[in-house]
Amino acid sequence: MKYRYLPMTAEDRTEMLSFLGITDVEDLFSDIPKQVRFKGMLNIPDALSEPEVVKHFSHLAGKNVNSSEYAYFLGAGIYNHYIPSTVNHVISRSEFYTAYTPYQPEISQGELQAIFEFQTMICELTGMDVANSSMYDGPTALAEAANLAVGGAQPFGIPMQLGGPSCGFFAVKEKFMRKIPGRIVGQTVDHHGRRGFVLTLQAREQHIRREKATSNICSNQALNALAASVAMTALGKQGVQEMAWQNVQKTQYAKSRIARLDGYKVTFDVPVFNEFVVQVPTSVSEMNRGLLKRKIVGGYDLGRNYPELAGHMLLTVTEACTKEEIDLLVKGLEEMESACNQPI
Amino acid sequence: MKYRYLPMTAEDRTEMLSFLGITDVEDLFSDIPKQVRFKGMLNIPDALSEPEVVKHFSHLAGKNVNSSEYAYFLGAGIYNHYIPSTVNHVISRSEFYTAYTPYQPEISQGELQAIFEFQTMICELTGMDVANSSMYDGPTALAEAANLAVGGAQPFGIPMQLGGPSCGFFAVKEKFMRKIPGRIVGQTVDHHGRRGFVLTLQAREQHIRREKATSNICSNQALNALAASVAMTALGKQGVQEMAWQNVQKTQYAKSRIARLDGYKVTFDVPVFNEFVVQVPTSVSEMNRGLLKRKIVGGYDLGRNYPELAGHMLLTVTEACTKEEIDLLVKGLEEMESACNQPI
Amino acid sequence: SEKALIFEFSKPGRVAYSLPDCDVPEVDVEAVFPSKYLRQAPAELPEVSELDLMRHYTELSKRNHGIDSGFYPLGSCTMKYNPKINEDVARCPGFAKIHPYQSEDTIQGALQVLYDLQTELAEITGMDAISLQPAAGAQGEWTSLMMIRAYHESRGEKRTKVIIPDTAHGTNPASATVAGLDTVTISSDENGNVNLDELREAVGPDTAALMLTNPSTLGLFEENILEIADIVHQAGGLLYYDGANTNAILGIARPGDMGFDVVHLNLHKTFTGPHGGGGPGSGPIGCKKELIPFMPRPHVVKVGDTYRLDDDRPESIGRVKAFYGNFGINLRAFVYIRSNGPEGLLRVSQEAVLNANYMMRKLAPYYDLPYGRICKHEFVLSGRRQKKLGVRTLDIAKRLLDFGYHPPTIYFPLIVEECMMIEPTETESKETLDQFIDVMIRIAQEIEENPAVVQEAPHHTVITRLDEVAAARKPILRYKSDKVQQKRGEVYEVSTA
Amino acid sequence: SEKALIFEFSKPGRVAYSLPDCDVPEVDVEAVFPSKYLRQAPAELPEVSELDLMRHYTELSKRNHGIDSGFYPLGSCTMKYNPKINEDVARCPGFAKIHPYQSEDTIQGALQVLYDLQTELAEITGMDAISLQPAAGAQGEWTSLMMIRAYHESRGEKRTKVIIPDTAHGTNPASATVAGLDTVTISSDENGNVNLDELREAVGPDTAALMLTNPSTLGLFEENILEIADIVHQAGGLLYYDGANTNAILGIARPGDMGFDVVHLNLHKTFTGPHGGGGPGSGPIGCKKELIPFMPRPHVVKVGDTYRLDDDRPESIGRVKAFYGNFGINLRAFVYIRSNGPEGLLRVSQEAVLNANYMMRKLAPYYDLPYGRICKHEFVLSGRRQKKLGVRTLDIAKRLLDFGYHPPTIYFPLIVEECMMIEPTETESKETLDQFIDVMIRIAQEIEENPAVVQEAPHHTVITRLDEVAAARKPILRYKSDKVQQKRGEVYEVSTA
Repeated sequence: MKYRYLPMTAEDRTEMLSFLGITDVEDLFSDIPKQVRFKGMLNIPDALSEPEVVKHFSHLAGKNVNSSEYAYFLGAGIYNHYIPSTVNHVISRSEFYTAYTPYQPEISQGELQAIFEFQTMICELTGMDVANSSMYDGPTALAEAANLAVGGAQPFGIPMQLGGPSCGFFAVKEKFMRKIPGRIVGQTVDHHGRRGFVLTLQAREQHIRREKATSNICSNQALNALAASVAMTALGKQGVQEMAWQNVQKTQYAKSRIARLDGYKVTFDVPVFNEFVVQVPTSVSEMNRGLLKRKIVGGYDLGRNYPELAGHMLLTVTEACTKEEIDLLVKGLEEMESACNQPI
Repeated sequence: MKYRYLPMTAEDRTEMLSFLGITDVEDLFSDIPKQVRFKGMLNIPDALSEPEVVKHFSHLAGKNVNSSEYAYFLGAGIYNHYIPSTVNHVISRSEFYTAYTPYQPEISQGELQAIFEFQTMICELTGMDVANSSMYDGPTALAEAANLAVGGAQPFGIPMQLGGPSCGFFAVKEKFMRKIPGRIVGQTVDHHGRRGFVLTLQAREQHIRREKATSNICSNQALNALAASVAMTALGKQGVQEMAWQNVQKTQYAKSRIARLDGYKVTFDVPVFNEFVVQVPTSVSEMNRGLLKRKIVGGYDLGRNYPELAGHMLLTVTEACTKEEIDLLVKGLEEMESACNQPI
Repeated sequence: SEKALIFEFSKPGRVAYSLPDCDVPEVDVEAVFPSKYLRQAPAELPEVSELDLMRHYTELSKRNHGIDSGFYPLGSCTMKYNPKINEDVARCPGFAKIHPYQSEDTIQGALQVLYDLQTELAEITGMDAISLQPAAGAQGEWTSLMMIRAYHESRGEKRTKVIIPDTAHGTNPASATVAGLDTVTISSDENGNVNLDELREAVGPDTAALMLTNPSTLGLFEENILEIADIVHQAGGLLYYDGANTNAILGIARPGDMGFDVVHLNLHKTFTGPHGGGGPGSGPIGCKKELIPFMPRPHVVKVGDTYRLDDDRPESIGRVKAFYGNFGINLRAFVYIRSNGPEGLLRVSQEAVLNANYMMRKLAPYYDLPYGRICKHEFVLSGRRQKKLGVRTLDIAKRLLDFGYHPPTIYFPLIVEECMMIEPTETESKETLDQFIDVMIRIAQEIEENPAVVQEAPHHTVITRLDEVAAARKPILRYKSDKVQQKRGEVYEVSTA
Repeated sequence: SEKALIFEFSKPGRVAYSLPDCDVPEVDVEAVFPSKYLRQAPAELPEVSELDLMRHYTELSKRNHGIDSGFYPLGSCTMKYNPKINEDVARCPGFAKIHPYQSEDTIQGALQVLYDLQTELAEITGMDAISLQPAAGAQGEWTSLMMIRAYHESRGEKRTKVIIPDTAHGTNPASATVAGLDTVTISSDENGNVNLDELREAVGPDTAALMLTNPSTLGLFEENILEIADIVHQAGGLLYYDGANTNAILGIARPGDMGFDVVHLNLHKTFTGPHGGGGPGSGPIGCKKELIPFMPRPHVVKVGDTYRLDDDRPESIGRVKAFYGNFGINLRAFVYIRSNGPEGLLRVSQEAVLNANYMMRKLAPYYDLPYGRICKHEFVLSGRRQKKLGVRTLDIAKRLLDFGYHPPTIYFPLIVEECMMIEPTETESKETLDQFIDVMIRIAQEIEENPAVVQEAPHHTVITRLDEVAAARKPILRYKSDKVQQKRGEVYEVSTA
């Protein structure tokens, strides 16, 4: 096996060892006590070549039911939304995804400006004055919260990918500006007076404050914040409204159709955005198994978290659901109800 | 419908029309005789939104049998080879794929240098002195040929994509240097003596020579030549040999196993690289239908071109075929032969 | 700054590939091939790691200007935005990993793409049938001329002359020559239209065809198109449409309705190919029903619900391109058409034309405008006024590089002195046009006040002007290791500002 | 040069999105939501075309330095090559378009990835079990400390103190504080090892754990690791391994064999995450069997041939991250491990360490080397000699930018004056190391001969040093349209040379 990520040739190794005055790379590990030196080789599978990797992981991916191939009504925190094609093209620029935290602003203006724009967009959407550069996800943002608006940016340009990585946002009114956790990008000028961006309000960060820090969070979700920025830019002022409006429309349609079905009850009479609760005639997992046969991924089983809501399903209807798919769902629910009522 | 590729706003339009002293964009078409003005709207389907495009084309793509999912023994001019993952990452850099012919070398050094490197690699592989920057494909290269080496570079980094676009190469000995068709990149220096690259030996090109040109070819396959360069770089000195060696090994294995089967005959006793001819017990198309049921794409029906070779199949075995797949092919052939011999 | 060649940091033993171990019993290659067929020394291909490779090509990409890098008003080339969704669709395994010789039932999705694209391009051009086989415009031209030859021959006529206006792309006469036909050049009149008198004189019983680009390479619609069609047809010739400039007339006028018998299109121009640094393109041809028998084969047809490759076309000129043309490019073009629909395509042309007229009138006070008519999607300016001040159009082009622009097409068409051919396209915003206009005006001023800054441009590119004469006189067309200075270990202070 | 913000070229009416028309009967939104819940004015998001968008972000990307752009020896961050195949696999719809609440039978492929990765990381670290839930190293630290707390509490012990060497990452004490524990800092001895006397004094019945990075942030292997483990364990405390520097010891030494009870790993460092401009990362934790009951839930288990999410873990500290961790990053790490195998991982560490020692010895004559021992995958230099000449480490870092390099980590660890922490990684070639060494030597010479050139660096970046004080004193943390100068129509002469 040759290693395409390892450029050291035999000649390189010899030259470097010789410069160091040793003959074996092993000598560089003489500071490790013999008792803890690992003997033999790690018991993990041998290396796969690239074509074998493709084959193996395509096989594994093929075992998962995905939202390109199924009508999709599952949400409860992670959502199946339209992702503009531009998002992946932008985040696939290696200047973005192979960089780290912009410690050196002179060669990180791209990332810094994109995050500054992200902060602005989050402020616009939340009506807050200041937003940070992202959190792991909505729940983490909440755990770190005080007086403020927090939430998940996953609906903007971030694939569901089994729930992570996602992207949380954290925004506050101006007076709490200096209490916000995580990284923040600020605008300033260089020696020539040219506008530029830097990480700022860093005093609270762990590598300085250590045990006095108010948060231990070090990395953020920069690449996902970038993805969210691109998606918010692509959607823009009109698209964000249209997308939200379509969520409401599709959800209302699904809700009103399901409300008329025998055996189903829309549980709470409250305004809903893109999710609503339905009491189903049998267990939620049984319903979902039936839907899956019809190429539908059904809703979330609320009984998992709220025993009193056993038999209640949280259905999510986004702009990605077509009328045809909603009708298919309704038909499926109807048929399953009939089947429940038939004598065995 | 809003058009994401059209930035002109109503305000822009008004301003521009007003500057031009007209009120309607229609006025800009007053030079077109009324009799040839198209009335009404083109009779083509209405625009699809991006999610609808994804859905529609995923559906169509899903109707095609592809080489990720099937064992693959079809070649005859277009081949299923390993494509290093780096190739797509490089050619997806928009600086490459959204550029045109490098007429302005000062802002096209990337493309020009990559093609200069391509020319060098083709010379190395063919043993010729000079190569051009690519042709449409192998056959086109041949049609344009004189005294020289021509061929297809598709095995290096270019997907099969139903046969096109491909990439041809064209290489000659030094004395024919000034007769070579297509574009050629040469090395030179700038005003400061720094090395750079330009299109050269352009005198023969059509926009100057017009009817005196020896070829009408204007565009080349630059992006595919780039893909081939990346693949040749990735494979490199060792990988090209290893890939070729594996083609020979796998082909010899398949050939020797098939030669031992009842009802099949390896037709020509000649050295082969990765293709060989087998006489099959029934029609080639019937054989291929049977193989397809076993998730195998079989060989090429030579009877299509050579009536005397009806019932002969050209089987191609590349490094992308595993032993397991070859064994599956052999088993399939064996079973089908048995089935042929059974009384109905 | 200079950039090392991949060969210059190659080192024996490094690899950037990964193949599975050989899983079949090994045989000795020398037992398979007589040793005389085996090369004695390996090809000196690069030996680098995957990181070396990616850094190399990433750096090369940064030394290249594409549409996503900035404005690219290269006339006649329609450098419009290349939609990202096109690229995504083309990379689906169901489109990328399929072979042209698979049985028809295993490529129905691909054949449907081709069939539907044929149908929609026929509607867009007003033609009766389309072949997607030609790999690029020039091959489309040649294919069309071969069909025209076959058509005339089938009628027992020997017609060998192709009439071509002096504004035509150079490929037109070159294609005619390659197709074994003779060319007759006719001039343009003072309005940029075909000189009708010359045309009347040129046509005759030997006229095979007139090749016309409409709008022309001057960006002007041929106002006498109907009369031209009459003249050519009455002489028994056919009318050929060079579709390079179709971006001006989508949904507005169709070649088929103008009297053209055959057309070619450049899908990488009008229909967002993309350009790929010079290709691959795609140059479908279309024709009226009289010429259908002569079209290339195979042709994609629909029988019931099934798509088939019809190869049974005895009068066909045959196959002009291996397999069925540049499927990958045709697919992208089809995604683009489907993403626009009839209204979108109409707006494409309307806005391309409005942008061009706006720029033309804004620049007219500063550069000579040889033709004062309404233009279509592009227009030509002449730098003759600037030339008198010692600055050539080439210098203006080079100066534009300093502002991050790709310059217009220059010195074409040949009939306009110091020509600049500017095509803004519809995908550029008014702000971009205004900024470019400002820079053009600034350069015009610089030429009056400080011509040296233009003559010596570019100043801010990675290299300055290259010695093209030296390149052609003593060609260095490949890397040779023995000629090369040792690059390894050298350290450059880079400048990215 | 400055770069306009996306808001500055936004224009009402432009769009870069595309949604299907609404295909269900429309209802009035005001009938659904009381109007008090509806926002009155739309959010002022950008309004641009798709080309505007792509040009904007393409230009931003060019103003950013990643690993593919050049050498990035940022100590402690393991900026190694990020394989492209990882990115391709992670984008498969079967991995990207799946929901954490799908039933287990519909995500068997994904669960197998997680299960196998758990198994292999357990082998690599010498631990008995792994949880992939923490989103990053810091969360892994906190998770581990919560498990340690729960462990002690389950034994009826109240242990509140976490001992941390002065070389530790700042996240260690911060995580301890957030986990409700107190920290005790102990110093390092002159060889960079833990001061054993201080440790002996610090441990006691209140010791919850010692957090140790090994190799340490000085790049040094803790030579007394077994004695340390003894001291801590005998006091009833646990040993916690900060895995930031695991890249030095793959297949060479395992935390589990050194006596550590709990570990975290940074998959975006050792296992090619990638870094993403600061995240997302992934920070799995591992532990010895005594601590398994306290691990986060759910845990991926295998029952027969089926993979399941085991949520029935009554002693678990609970869920520490929504769903099951950063699956997309875990998947990339797993592809990397599978692409390397046991031999590949061993070579990774051997060559990372050889590269680091080579650079350390080459640079030692020019910069002070505070610890003369063999280093592991990284090493620290001190700029105190240069400081005496008026040039600070920050200046050296900025000067490195002029040569296309990302500088090392600076001013960390805090115990080394004017510290530079250099981690070359194993994916860099000897040529790259030699070139960097040459530049470092050149800078050392510049400092002696012409310090201003270093003090005023960088000279060739898109902007020069930024006023960080002003940024913090009067923070501008978002764009506000009324404050902004009109950017439209401005023309810049760009410089890309």
